[in-house]
Amino acid sequence: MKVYLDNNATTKLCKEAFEAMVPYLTEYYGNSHSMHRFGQETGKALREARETIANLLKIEADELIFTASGTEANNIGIRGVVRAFERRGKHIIVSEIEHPSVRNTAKDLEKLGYEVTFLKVDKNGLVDLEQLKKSIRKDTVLISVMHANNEVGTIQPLKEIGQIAKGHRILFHVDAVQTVGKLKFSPKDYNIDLMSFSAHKFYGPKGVGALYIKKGTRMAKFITGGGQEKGLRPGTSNVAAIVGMAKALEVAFKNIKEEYKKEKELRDYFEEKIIEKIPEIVINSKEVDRLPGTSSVTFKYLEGESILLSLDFKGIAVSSGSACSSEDLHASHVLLGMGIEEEFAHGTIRFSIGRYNTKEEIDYVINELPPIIERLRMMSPLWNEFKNN
Amino acid sequence: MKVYLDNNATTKLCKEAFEAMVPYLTEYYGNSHSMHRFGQETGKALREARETIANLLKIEADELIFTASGTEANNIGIRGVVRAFERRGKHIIVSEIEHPSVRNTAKDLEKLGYEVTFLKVDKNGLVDLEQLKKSIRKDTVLISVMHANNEVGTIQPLKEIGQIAKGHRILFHVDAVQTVGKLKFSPKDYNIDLMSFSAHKFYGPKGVGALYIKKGTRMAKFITGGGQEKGLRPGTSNVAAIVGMAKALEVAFKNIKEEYKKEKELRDYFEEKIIEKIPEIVINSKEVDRLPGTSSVTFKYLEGESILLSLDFKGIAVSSGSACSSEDLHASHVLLGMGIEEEFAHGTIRFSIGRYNTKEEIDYVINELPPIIERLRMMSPLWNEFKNN
Amino acid sequence: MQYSEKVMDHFMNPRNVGVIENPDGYGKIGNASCGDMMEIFLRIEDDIIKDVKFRTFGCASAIATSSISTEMILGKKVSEALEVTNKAVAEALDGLPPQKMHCSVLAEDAIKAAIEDYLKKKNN
Ligand SMILES: Cc1ncc(COP(=O)(O)O)c(C=O)c1O
Ligand SMILES: Cc1ncc(COP(=O)(O)O)c(C=O)c1O
Ligand code: FES
Ligand code: FES
Repeated sequence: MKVYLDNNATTKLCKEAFEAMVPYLTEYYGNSHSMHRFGQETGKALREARETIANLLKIEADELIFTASGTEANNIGIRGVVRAFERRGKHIIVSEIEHPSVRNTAKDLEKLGYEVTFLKVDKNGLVDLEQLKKSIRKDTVLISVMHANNEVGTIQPLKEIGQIAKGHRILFHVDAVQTVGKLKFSPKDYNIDLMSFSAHKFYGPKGVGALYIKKGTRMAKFITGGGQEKGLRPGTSNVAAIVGMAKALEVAFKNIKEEYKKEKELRDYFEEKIIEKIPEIVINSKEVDRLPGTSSVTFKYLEGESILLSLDFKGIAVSSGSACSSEDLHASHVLLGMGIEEEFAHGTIRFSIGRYNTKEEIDYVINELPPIIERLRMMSPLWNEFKNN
Repeated sequence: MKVYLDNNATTKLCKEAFEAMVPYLTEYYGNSHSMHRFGQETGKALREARETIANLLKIEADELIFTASGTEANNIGIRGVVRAFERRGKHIIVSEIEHPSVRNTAKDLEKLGYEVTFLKVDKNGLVDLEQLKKSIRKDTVLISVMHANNEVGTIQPLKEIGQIAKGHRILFHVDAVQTVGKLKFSPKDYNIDLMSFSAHKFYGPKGVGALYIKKGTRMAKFITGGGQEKGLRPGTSNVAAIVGMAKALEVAFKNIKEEYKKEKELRDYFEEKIIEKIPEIVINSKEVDRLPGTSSVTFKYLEGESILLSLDFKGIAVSSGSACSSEDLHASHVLLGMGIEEEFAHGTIRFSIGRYNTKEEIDYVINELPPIIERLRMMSPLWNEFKNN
Repeated sequence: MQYSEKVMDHFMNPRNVGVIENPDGYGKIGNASCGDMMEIFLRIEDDIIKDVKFRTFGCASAIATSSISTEMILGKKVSEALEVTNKAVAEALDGLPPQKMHCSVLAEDAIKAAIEDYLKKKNN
């Protein structure tokens, strides 16, 4: 059996989106900014896709620019406003557990002469609103906090953060890559000025994302070129992918509540069973509002890569917070930021359930997982030390 | 009849590339950087695509990073090196007729404290090598000159420029968006350090480009995030598009010489005929080495948008150098840079022939064009003034 | 990143996992917070390694290098075992991904530590 439980990394393109894309990969290929009919055909598709997404998110079409990814949306959004607001101040606030596309952008801004406050999170990954308030300075121009964390699923109190930002007339950027298409909300609900999202997280194509920019927000250009996307994201428009994104979001919104419920039930069932069957594990962020399909499990005294590969051998795809499976050999900054000891961060596995997972698949994982953990623990000197004490 | 003569703007995705992409839009969707099998399937495809392109361009796979567009490749390349070499100097040289993705990047660098020399071109759009040599300073770190111009097709003397750059130990960036897949060459032929290209110009998909970075070239990060593409172009890899790009380039190289010959014959035939049939026109850059399918024609005493739309009415798609059909209402800086008077720049139309055009289509255009020009000129006070003198 | 078949084999079916009661040589190397730790148990007669067992906490590469290195020293003289390098271990596995080479040092160091322990005991 093949069981894909890495839906927070990327999802399978849904059939509806694929079918919507095909005409723009075959028949209609004109540059959507050209005046001729070939361009008008794709120009119309581009306009309609923008309107579809805007309607679903209850924003105006004019407030949306398409990008090539969530990463690019984060870069354009954050770098665009800090440069535009340079004269007002050079201090920004970001949470400690942001995705690398925000975190490394903030770190790069430090090198470029900006000051960054990294907001601490508690053991469930929630930012501390009191620390946020205390961190605000006269020269603070931007607060950037992700909606839901990709590793543990923790959902941040955006409403409260948005109110704080608004009260201080500070811009508020949200990396909503993990929530758009999974939770039903509008950036208008939370006083968000800029919001990034990415199609491949909600069964749309890879290579396309978007940035919501609240009307009237001053932006400097980050990437420069022609006039596409208000000059903020130049380059020939990738109409096929944009059409696919709009269709995928439409499909996601159609059953958004049922889907939420289904994923949560599967996830809760999974957690209940493995807690029953496997000793010495911790479910991270279990006490707080989380993404419905995300389960971050720490298997104490084990290293994640070995769990990941053993599961893969059984056809089960997951991801790990271990340093050993990361490119830079550092343990996940998210888990460490939540105060999880390094030793345990290594043994943390993310199971992320998505639309196409079934109860049968989850049962399969529930059966395969315990012997894998047992086998690896038998080999682990740490486990044996623990057992002997 | 529908005749697409806007192949320099974008091309139709070839069937081979589309078919190569489909499995990665349906069956194989794992994140190519994940360790599990779903990721290994796409990881392998990514590796193979990189190798295919590297082989065709006679470079190493390791010297290629994938981007989302030619625009992005230009930004990452130029901004990456100028930042990395900031300490050595802050002067760069770019030609006067670059694509906006290079030109506006250079202009933005001026705002950021760099100095830019814009190299003049002659009436055929060729850069002046003597001026280039004179422009070089102790603190010059980069020369950026496009391979072929998108509006008029002029091919620059890259060999000579590359030698000059090398002689002064200055980095050499080339925007080869209009030539990769059309001309057979390797960046190694011209001492190029950085070279940008884009799949949708050679019958590959939109939304994917690449940057060649010669081994050992120091680069700063422009866009920040995860570790993909050596950390220089982070974001979940768009494997389907990358696979399509590789296939498209493979197909393009298969018949590259025949294709060149065919396009050139059609283009020369077209020009011969319209010169015969239409008075007071100028074929731009006719005297120099040009892209085989590009024909830039100035119809004196006319405005381009009206020609473009009249042609479109007959199903013929072209583009115009007129201010009236540009977003910023400026006439083409390329044509102006070549010394073409503003009045005539307005009346300039680009016909760009591509792989799928036939002689029959060209004959159709040759027939439809003269009455259109005549009709519009009848209406033009400039034309009537000219006639009466 | 991809492992060779041999790495996967030694990872999925590691040889000589376990403990030896009252070993003649015992070594423990590594640090849990770095994500790797290995312990190795030796039974030695007449300077020949008669039995070897290990336990490892770490990635697939750490476990596979532990496994194969125990095979490589079993039946060898102590002096020969000391000559097993991490490079030889990696080669025996048909190579390791570059970022995983460091894991192979773990096995080499653990063997050295166990043999040192043995030599110390012997000399006392
Ligand atoms: C010479 C040149 N450079 C760069 C680009 C930008 O390429 P892309 O549309 O892929 O960003 C184009 C085409 O639009 C071009 O013709
Ligand atoms: C929270 C979050 N932000 C940003 C990204 C980056 O998105 P993309 O891969 O589209 O660049 C991801 C996913 O990788 C994510 O989970
Ligand atoms: S034990 Fe961490 S990388 Fe091998
Ligand atoms: S005449 Fe209307 S825009 Fe130029």
